[in-house]
Amino acid sequence: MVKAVKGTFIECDPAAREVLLRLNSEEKFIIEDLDSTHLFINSTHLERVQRALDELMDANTYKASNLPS
Amino acid sequence: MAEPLESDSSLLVVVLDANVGAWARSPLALDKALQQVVIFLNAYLALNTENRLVVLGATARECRFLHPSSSRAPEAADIQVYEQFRAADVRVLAGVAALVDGAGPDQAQAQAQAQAPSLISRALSMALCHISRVNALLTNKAWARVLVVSAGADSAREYISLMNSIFAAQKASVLIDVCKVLGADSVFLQQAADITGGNYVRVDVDAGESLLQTLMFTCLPDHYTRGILNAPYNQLIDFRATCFCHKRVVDIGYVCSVCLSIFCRTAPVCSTCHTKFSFRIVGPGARDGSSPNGTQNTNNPQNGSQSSTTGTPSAAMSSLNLG
Amino acid sequence: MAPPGNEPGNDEDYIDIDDTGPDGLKGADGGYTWEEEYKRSWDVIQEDASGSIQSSVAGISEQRKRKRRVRDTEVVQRGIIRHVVVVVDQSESMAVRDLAPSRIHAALVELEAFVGEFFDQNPISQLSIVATKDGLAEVLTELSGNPMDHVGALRDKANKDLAGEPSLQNALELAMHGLRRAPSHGLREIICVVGSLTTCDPGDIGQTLQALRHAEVRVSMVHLAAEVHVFRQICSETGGQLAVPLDADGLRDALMAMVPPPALSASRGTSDMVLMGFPVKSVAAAVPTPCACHHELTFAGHVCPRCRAKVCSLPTDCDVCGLPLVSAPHLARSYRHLFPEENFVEIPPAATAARACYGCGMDWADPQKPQPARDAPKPAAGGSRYQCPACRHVFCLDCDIFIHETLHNCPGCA
Amino acid sequence: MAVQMGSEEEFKTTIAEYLESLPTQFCRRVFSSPAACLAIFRLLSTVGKQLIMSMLYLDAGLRTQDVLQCAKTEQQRMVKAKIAQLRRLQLVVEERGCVSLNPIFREQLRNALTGGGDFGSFGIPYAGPRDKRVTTAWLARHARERWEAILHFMVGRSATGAATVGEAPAAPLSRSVRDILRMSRLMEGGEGGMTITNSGFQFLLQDAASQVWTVLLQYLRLAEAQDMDVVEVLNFMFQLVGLKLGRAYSTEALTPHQRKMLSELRDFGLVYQDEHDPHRFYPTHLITSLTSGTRSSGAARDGAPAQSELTLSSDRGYIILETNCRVYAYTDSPLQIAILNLFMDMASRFANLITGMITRTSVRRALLRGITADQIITFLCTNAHPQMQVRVPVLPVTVTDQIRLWERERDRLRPTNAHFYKDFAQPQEFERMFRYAQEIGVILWANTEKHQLVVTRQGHAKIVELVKNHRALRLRFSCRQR
Repeated sequence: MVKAVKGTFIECDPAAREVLLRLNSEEKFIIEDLDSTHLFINSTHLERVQRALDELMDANTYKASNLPS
Repeated sequence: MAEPLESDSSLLVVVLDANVGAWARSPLALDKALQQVVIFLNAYLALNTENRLVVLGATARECRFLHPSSSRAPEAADIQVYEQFRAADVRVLAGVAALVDGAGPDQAQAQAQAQAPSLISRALSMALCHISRVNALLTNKAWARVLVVSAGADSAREYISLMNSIFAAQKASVLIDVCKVLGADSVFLQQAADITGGNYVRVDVDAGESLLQTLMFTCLPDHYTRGILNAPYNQLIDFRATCFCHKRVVDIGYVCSVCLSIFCRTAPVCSTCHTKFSFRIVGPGARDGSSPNGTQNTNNPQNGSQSSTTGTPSAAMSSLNLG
Repeated sequence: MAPPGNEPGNDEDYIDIDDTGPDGLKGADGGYTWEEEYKRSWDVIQEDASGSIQSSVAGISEQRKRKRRVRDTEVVQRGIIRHVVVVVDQSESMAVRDLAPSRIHAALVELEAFVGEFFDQNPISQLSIVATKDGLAEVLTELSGNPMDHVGALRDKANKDLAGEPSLQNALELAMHGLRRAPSHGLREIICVVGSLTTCDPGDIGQTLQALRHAEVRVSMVHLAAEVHVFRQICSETGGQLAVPLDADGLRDALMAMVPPPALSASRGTSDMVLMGFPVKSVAAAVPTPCACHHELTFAGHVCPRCRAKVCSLPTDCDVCGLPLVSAPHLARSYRHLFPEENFVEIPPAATAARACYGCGMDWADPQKPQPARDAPKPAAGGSRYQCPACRHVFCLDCDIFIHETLHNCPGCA
Repeated sequence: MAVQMGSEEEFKTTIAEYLESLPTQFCRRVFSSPAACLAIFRLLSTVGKQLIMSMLYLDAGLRTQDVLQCAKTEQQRMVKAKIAQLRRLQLVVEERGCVSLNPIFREQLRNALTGGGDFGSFGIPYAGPRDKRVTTAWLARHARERWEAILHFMVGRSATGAATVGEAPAAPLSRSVRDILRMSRLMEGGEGGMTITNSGFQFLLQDAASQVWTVLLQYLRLAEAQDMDVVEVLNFMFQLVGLKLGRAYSTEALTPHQRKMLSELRDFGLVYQDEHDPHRFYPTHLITSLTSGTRSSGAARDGAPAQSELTLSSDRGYIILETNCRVYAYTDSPLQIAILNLFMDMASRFANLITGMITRTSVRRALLRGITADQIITFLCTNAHPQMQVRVPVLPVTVTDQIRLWERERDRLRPTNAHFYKDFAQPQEFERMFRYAQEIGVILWANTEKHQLVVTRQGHAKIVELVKNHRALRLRFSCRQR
């Protein structure tokens, strides 16, 4: 019988998806991994995930040390 | 600034022909006309608080900055009128009054002045000086234009200076609008408007046309708006020259190769710069120009004397004693 | 310093102390600029008491302006009607990139500006363009008074392909041949823009030089590389001038310096009456009619008074009957060259009672005086006053410069 | 400049929208004062102004067709739009293909130009002896202090401001100011700890004029809430706009409401009134310069000495931005520094100059506060140093692009609330539901092989319907079988 799940549908680039999968390994929130650019996740985690992704991205950007003028 | 933007402020220099003599002949009294012009000025100021306004008064004798002027506007508080307007209005009205009175005292001279046309070319020159100066001071240049409210006729004496002003204006992309209130069309001012891309309108008061309405409709739009609206239809303008010797309008003329004076007939000597011509008419197909006959030789000198007396371009040029 | 006459026109923005004119290779003390020791423009800027350099900068700019305002104004007969052949070097040497993007490119761009300005100031003159490459010379445009033809020719892509060496002699001969049919009253000039240090000529260029002098052709050159003896000689002997611009601006200035009509030498030949037509602007017709110049259907146009042919723009020569067509304003445009304004004399501020500049109507620089009105802009730059000897009215420096460089008539005398 | 004009347009339309929202009889009363008409007129677009002026002294209406004919063919659509806008503002009436001015508006605008109309529409000057102390310069300083005190109050409460800018003058703000700040959602929280909101940060980045407009609009809403007479408020507002800077005006003729309003606007520094003599008040440039274009030409003004002081410190261009993201700001105002601090890293500070750098982190900080990249760019553009203003584009493209990129990289995920269907019993069931969802266009994602389907929330409701009555059908069918 057909199953209908309530949640949040996420459209993203493959890189972001990988990050989400990794986050998912720590704490499950992905309901279904649809394809390389789409995920279906638990709405309650959306906030946290976004923040986590943002921080991760921030942590993984490297810039030349901006010396004061 | 190649393209005028909507936010650009503009600078309007109004040249008021306050020639009593000329206005006396007009169906529209000077003060009436003045009131309408003042309303127009207010309308202009109302468009944009950044708008700058300069008013020049011109009579046959002098030409003066009415607004802004060093003379303080009387502080008499008129609660009815918007402050910004009042300062301008008061100055303009007072200034014109002063100009007119200035012509008053000695009637004989006033009469003499009344016949002579106003010094429009001088006013234009001053306007352009002011504009160039203001734009030198401003960081974001204001789009300048000149409005000539003219009542008098052309004076050939002004031709050269007027033309110089026109070309200077054209160089500085200053529009020259002309509102001819009475009298015949002014060929010079038509050319001014045409060359600088301004509008030339003639208000026929007898036919019930309103000066104010014409001003509002034709002369109010700034550079930006003119890019959007169609220019009013300008009737064809006569760019033909008048010969210096007989003041005839010529469509084929003989031009002195040195000083560019225009003649309707061949002459051995240029009456303006006294250059001797070689006896052949240059210019393709000018077979007709044979050697001049005696009559032209004889009438040439008097030709010169005549031109030196009458106020004509040639007179102006010879008075500038060309070497 | 270079003679004031040849000051570059557009150096407003930067303060340039050792200011070299078009042919300004000669430095201040007659020696060449590269022989003088290097002048740094900031050396002359001193801080004032408050430690600000503004006053000093203002001073410098004003002094530079003042330097500019002294002009030669003695009334000379000028050759209003000129016939000019522009020779463009299209040899490989023009491919050098010392002028961005390349010599030929820069030259063509500047020449285009030159053509426009030329016809603006010499409305009844004629121009022709000759190109030289591979030791040959070819005519790009015949003598004509229509700027569009020449601009079109200059924009032609074909100009960009360069080949071989230029032949100055061939070019000059060709130009002279073109000038032969120019009427004697007109002034005959050749302006060469050359990038090559060499010229490959079929014969003795000395004879060409003699021919040029005999034909009263004055040859001026703009050399993009360096001064070459033979070029210099040709210029000096024919009464022209040789300019070696240092950069793109210099090139422009050098060309622009040739725009105003040159003074006539007394020994010049006859002056004539020239037959000219003053066409009437035809009213916008109901149906478009073909114009004689481009053979395109147009509504408006100017009708030749002799043959009734319709041309699009003035000034030009009627394409049908060859009558020079001008409008009265075009002639008027040239008057200013005939009657230059007299120089104003500088007078001490105390000497005049006038409260404001007569031209712009603005108060003099006078800190303690309050501004008359909110919309009366800043006081005139500097304290200096300049008086017109004719009408005795007093002007500020900016108006003085504006009057003499743009307006060409004194508001007081008008 | 273009960006800045955009902002100008924006705030102008907001006030315009407010006017449009007014019912007709209100408009009539608003138009009954020349001052109001003039002020409204000034808010119009250039073309709109021209249209009105050309019709002002025509008693008969113009045929719309003719009006359009005046414009070049490619511009006619635009002109048409302008006319429509004027009609929405009830400035012009259009019937039987003829446009003509709203008679009341026409009459009063004429009065504004010729100086007629009701007595003292442009304020009644104070007759008494003038106060030596109050000069335009003094007013300017007063207004600036008041206004910046408010902005400071907001920034001071923000995480950053207080820290870096220790010497923030903690000016006590009056109740009404706080009310308005809270009402307009610029700040939130109780009396004790009011904290600035994201819209508050955005507010900080606007130019002074827009800020004043925002406040005034809020004030109107507040007035509505306290059921004051909106028209009265509006008219008084427009009257203030039309007053002359540096002149004393009498409060005699004012209604109680207007006096109240006056006292409240005083707290914003829009007008000045000496507590000791309530009989006169002075408008400040904050309000008198409202209807002039927001292009704050502090530098461009005629250089009359007072002029430079008339502009808010934020109005004069003082920021220099280099292509390498370095920022040099010629300012000593703690407020300016605090605002700059919202989106750049301070490097060093001198007497009248601070230097800093726009970095990814600093921009991130701003973005996290809900400040958009465009707002940052607009702010820099508005306050660019005169020497930068002359260049096109005003700001180096490299920097603006980079800021936009930084903004973009933060939204990697595009989430949508949805329902996910899987494990369909038999393919045709999926097919049917798929087709139905397609018809009503609610499919976000579908995989026909794995028979999976994602639809939007509202789509789900419909589909449930479908399933329900379909099941009902089948049920009845099976019963009949038996």
